[in-house]
Amino acid sequence: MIETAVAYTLAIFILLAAVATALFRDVLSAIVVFGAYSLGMAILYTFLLAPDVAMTEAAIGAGVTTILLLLTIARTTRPSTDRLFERINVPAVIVVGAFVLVLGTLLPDMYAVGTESAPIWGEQGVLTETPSLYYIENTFSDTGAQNAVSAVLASYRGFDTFGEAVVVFAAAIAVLLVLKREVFT
Amino acid sequence: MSNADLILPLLVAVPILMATAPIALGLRFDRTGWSVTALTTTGLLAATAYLASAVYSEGMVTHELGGWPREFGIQLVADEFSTLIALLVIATATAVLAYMRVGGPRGNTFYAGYLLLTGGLLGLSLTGDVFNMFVFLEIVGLATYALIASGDGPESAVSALKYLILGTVGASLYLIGVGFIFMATGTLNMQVLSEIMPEVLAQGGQNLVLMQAAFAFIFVGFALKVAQWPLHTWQPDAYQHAPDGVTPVIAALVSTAYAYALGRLMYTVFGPEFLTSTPYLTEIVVTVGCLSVLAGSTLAVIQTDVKRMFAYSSVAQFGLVVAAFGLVTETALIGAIIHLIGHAVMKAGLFAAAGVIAVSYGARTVNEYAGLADNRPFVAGGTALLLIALIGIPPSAGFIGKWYIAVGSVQAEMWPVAVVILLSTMLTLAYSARLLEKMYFTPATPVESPHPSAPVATDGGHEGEDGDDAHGSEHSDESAGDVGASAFTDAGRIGRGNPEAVSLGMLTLVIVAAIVAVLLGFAGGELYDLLDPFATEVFNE
Amino acid sequence: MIELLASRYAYALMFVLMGVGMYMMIANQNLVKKLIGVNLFQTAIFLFFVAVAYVEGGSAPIVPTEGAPGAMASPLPHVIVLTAIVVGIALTAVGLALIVRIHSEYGTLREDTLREVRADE
Amino acid sequence: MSQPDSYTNSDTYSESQVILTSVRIIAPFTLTYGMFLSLHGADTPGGSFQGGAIIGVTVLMLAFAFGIDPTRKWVKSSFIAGLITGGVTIFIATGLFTMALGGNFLEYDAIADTFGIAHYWGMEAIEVGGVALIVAGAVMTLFFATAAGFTPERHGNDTDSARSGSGPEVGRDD
Amino acid sequence: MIEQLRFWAIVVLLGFGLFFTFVSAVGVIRLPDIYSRAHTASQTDTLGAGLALAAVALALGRDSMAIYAVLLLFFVFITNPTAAHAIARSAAESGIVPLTDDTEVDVEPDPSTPDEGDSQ
Amino acid sequence: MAAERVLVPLSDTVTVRQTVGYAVQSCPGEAETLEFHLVVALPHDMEMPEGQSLTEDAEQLLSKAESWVREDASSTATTIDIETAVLGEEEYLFGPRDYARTFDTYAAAHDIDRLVLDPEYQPGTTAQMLQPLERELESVGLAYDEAPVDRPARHERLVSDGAERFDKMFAMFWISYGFYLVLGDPTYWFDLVTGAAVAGIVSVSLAHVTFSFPLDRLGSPIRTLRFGLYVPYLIVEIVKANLAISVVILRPSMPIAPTMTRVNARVRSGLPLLALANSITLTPGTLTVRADDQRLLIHTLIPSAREDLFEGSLERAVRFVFHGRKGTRIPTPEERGDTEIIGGDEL
Amino acid sequence: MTADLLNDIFLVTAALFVVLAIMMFYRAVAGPTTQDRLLAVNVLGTNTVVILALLAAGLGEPWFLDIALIYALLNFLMAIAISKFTVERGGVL
Repeated sequence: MIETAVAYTLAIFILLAAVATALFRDVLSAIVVFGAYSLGMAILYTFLLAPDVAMTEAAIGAGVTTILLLLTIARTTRPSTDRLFERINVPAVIVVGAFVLVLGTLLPDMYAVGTESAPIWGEQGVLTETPSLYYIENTFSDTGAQNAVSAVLASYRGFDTFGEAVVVFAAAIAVLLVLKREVFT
Repeated sequence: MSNADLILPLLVAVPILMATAPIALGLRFDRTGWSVTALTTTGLLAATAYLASAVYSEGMVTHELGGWPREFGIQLVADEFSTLIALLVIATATAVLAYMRVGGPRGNTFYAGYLLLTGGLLGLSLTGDVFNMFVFLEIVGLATYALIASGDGPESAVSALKYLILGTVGASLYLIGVGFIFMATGTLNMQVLSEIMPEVLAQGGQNLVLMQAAFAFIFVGFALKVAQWPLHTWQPDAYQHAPDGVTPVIAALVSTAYAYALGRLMYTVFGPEFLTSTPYLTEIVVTVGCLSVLAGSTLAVIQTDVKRMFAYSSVAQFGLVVAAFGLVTETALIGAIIHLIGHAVMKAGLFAAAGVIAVSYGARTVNEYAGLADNRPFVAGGTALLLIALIGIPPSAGFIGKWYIAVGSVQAEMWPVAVVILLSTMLTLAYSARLLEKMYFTPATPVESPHPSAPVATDGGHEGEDGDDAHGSEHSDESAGDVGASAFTDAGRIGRGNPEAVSLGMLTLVIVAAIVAVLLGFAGGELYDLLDPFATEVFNE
Repeated sequence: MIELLASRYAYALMFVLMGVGMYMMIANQNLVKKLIGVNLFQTAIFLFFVAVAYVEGGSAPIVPTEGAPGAMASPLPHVIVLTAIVVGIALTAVGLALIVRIHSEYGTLREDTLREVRADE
Repeated sequence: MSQPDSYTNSDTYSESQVILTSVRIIAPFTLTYGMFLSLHGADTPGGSFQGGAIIGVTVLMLAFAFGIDPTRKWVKSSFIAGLITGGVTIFIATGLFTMALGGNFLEYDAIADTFGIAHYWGMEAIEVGGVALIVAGAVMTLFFATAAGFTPERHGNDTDSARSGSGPEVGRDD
Repeated sequence: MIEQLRFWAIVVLLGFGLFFTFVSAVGVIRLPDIYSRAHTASQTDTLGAGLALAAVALALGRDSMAIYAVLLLFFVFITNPTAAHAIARSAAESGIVPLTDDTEVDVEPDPSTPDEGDSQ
Repeated sequence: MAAERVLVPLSDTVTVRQTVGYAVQSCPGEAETLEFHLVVALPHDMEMPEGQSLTEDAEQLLSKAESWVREDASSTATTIDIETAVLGEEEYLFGPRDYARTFDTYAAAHDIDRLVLDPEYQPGTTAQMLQPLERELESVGLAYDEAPVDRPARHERLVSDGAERFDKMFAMFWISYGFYLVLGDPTYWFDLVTGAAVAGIVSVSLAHVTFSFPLDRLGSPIRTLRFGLYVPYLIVEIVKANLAISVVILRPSMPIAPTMTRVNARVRSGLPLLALANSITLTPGTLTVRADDQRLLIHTLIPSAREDLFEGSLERAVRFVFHGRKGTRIPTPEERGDTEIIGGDEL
Repeated sequence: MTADLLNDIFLVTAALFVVLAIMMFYRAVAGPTTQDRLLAVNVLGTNTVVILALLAAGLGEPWFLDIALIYALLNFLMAIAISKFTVERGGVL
């Protein structure tokens, strides 16, 4: 009961922040509010028992993304405005609203948040021995690591992590290529 | 051949490892990128050939990464389909290097990006895990955006950003699809999914609805990535403004790999039974494909910039492939795969030819191609051959793919598809004929090219006409009037462009692509036999 | 209806956030804001995965050294989200570099102005 | 340390003493914490990615307080190149090493069987040696490259090329 | 007995933490200009956060993680005033003129500068 | 004034975009119409082969700049008129004097009040143009305004000098190692080993960044101890002041009296200054806005806080931390005459 | 019993802190200057640290304090970053 209250207030906060980000005309303000959105998201991840994800969001949202966005603004111009918010683009709202409503029809068929009788836990689905169950039961004996997320990341699905590392590498290379620089600093 | 499976991770890891080499060596030496890349791709080509011989003689080869069983780890899979794509990727990547030696962009970071693209494409074609596929989609995407933006013109950055935003949305939609698959089944492995799909179908209900939602997201995501009408808008810009050396790779491989991924997901993960049993599914897929064929071909006809024209032609050809995927018959599937391969070879050749012509003849628009055959007979000949193959005149790569698809559509009793194929052939004929006519039957006009002093090959060509409008001819005429006959040097030969800038490698690439495109037409039956085990397995499961 | 929303609030939030992100991509003329929209769109997907992994009354996926682990959030979606976040930041960084370059070439960040400038050339 | 009195001349922006000093104090802690996180991914939340990002962010923090150019001189280009290429190389080398020992790619049990080292340390090798280095290097690269911006080569090389050679341009390559 | 004491200490600390954070929120909303808002943002909020963190540290008690709560306290107390200073300084640099009235301000006045883009 | 006319000479520089932006922003809003005259002055070598392309470049630049102006001015209500012109096609412009004369003629012809100059303005010539051009413009008598594109900045040195390397690294090593062990488990060998390695890296890389001042082997530990004494005192002050300010804020009438004051502190730069400035900021009612060496600019919210500040008890406490007991014997800032209430616009 | 009660108290406090965060968010939207928004977000950052710590205590997952620590260390980075960017053009970097 109390948990859901926390979650709902968080959801409201996140929604407000997202809408404010979308509507701010001034880019700098939008970036700042997006920072607030990231904060709310990190708390929600934490609340949904994903501390690793929340930590990444913290390091990325508070550290890297915001800084890069700000740097871009500093490197380019920021148009001065007298209006606080963008004018709402009605056709876009209609299109997006329709999109969201169509997606909303999927809601009844999705499994409730936090239920243990979902296919990923081997119930109501086809698989009985699902990876999720296996990881939780065998992580420690297989790998010697307590954090199942780390174990999956580095061992079971090490190739994904390899891809992730390559993505980061590729991003560094891509930025150098785009800006036509040969040195890293 | 027991250890052929060890090649699989090497195919992905080695190009990426070697991508660090130009960077590390770049601290000391200036230009090492090309040699490192050439060495790597050649080695990989040999390895892939070895792998292919294993796969086609003994069947599927898999590699469990980390030694974990496939349910819990990630698996690399080389079956008849993916090996063919891997072979195509690595062969094209090696061949296009011949162009880049002289004509392409240079620099160590560029070659690092090129190797990353190669590694990503190989990973994309070999992976057997739906989420791992997302990771490789994004590696390929990042490398592609970077390579497009490595062009000099300001337009290249704009088109790369457009591609980035739309491509990211496409990949994100795919990721949502993966989420729905995971929610409905709890697993991410393609083979496991293909094994449990019949049960999910039998069970029906909630899980099936989730799978249908997953399919919808994945299909829309890939429609964006493969550039299906009306989500194709990024593609012409990107192809046109990428450096001349990069366009062949991107046009030949990137969309092809995405189309492969779509086919892989549709047939291995969801399976024919799911496709046919879901109401309206095949109809929608076929309609999207056919619309792309018609729209792409029509738009290609009215283009004036040659690279842009070829780009719209790609929209049409991929539409054909998607439509063939939607037919859900064995013949159509094999036809789609063959068309994918043939199209890749033809487009690599055509875009390379466009690059060669831009350098050596200073021509970027259709009108500027006038008199090409007299002045640059080899390139013109190669281009003509490739165009004929693209139209689909037998025996050529273009014909054989279309033929199987048409046969498949008859089998599936979807007659309109056959009509669309015919129509698209007509339209292809229309724009190819325009180009051929200019090249062979229009004498060179004394036109001072808008590129006065031999633009380097890296020029993205942004000054060429870029709209969908037909102003091109007017523009050329105007500049002709402005500058007058000052550039007219010799009676028959036109002194524009810089033939010396074309190396033997660049020319060879065009010629070889043309020859391969024709040979593929003869080899159609053999290709069919090679792919038959895959199709049979998919359909008889 | 209310109960549906209450038990699936994370998914509902995800759909709405996707809508907001999409709106930013469509309606905002400023390129930086478009990119923020892409980012927002992606975070919505991350929320989806994290919500799929969640187990009510469970604990974070850190297994105790001894004793049977109780109910626990699934680690697999967390890994997916971690990787996807990294991919997202990589894409954002490249997009921002492209924007910096576009600005120094054309002197504008607004898409409509950009279209005009390009049409002029 | 003390500056002349013309310091408050409004034309020149000067760093705030307070910000400067707090960054001096915080930086060692963030750096230590970043490395701590990278090394302790296996048993607690967090891991090499977060740790690497925080290591990179430490450099960003210094760059904000001290100015980007001094920081750029302090962090050498070859150092970052070494971080990134070294990270990728260590990651792939670990995988290839396990293959050389007869296992599959990234099968740490091959190391465990041959050398008697626990599976755990194979994971640490790619986490710390691979991901953390790459991420730290990449964060710095992204920051410095974006900060340097793009200097367009105007009009190719036909018209006055001397123009780009003078004046204190904003984002010139060093 | 000790447990009871700890319980009530935690409750009291949380209560005060909540109170000061509430004051800070009210201040951030009600105060008239950026400089005065920075007061509550930096100080009252820091105290509120500090008290709440102290409660957490107390609750975790013998757990080794309690040291984290103490570290958090330490960092919050170093960084928060610096951040407030940085923001106030940035406002000063971009030329936002503080309201320096000695008269009492009882309604929220319209700020003198709508956006700092105009203030050059 | 009904209309304002601004002349903006353009050349293809990195700062041209900012200059145009400034030209738009700097126009006062009262004018009903704004007229922007964007001109490109071509250098003398028109007969050269590239002359044609120069003109084309000029036209391109002008059309770009025109759209920039429209973009920047889109939010203002006034009507904008933009005129573009290419100057110097008929004349021969060789040096700054010619340019200044041309601009003056153009300005006179169009009744222009003001000229906005790009600091990097360089029309085709290779030499730096700005200063001679400014001089010439002055001699011609044309009012000009230099766009403030990039402010020069003064940066601290990142790494202090190499004196007392060992002491700094030693101190850094133990601070880092201690922090690491506090985070981890001091009884686990893995943490002990990796902690030492990490602390080594940190001390090598950051010791000279953190310790910008020479360490005193005896003094520094004592100061740390005295700092320990200072903390409780500070906390008491904070709580007291917080209660005071809570009362003020929660009262519906909110009786605040914001003022700006300048206090010359008698503490050294660096750490002592940080301690003082942050303590001042932490005690409610006072907020350090600027700390340019010893001159602190402080915003105070309520009168009682200001009086506390002027009594200098915090300053004395900080002096106690860094200089010991005898450091506290100092008159209050008010007695020293180091305080001053200033107006808000005097930032 | 007291342990459960204490956990509930922590969670309720966390929820109340979120409500306060929503209150402060008003300032982040209303501005009027960028610094105001920044200030509000900075306060929100501090609040996040507290909320995370409270969740750690309330849900019995002390690892959450790690996340809070990251925020405590990085929160002021955004403040000093923006405070520099808002000053003038990029030259001050």
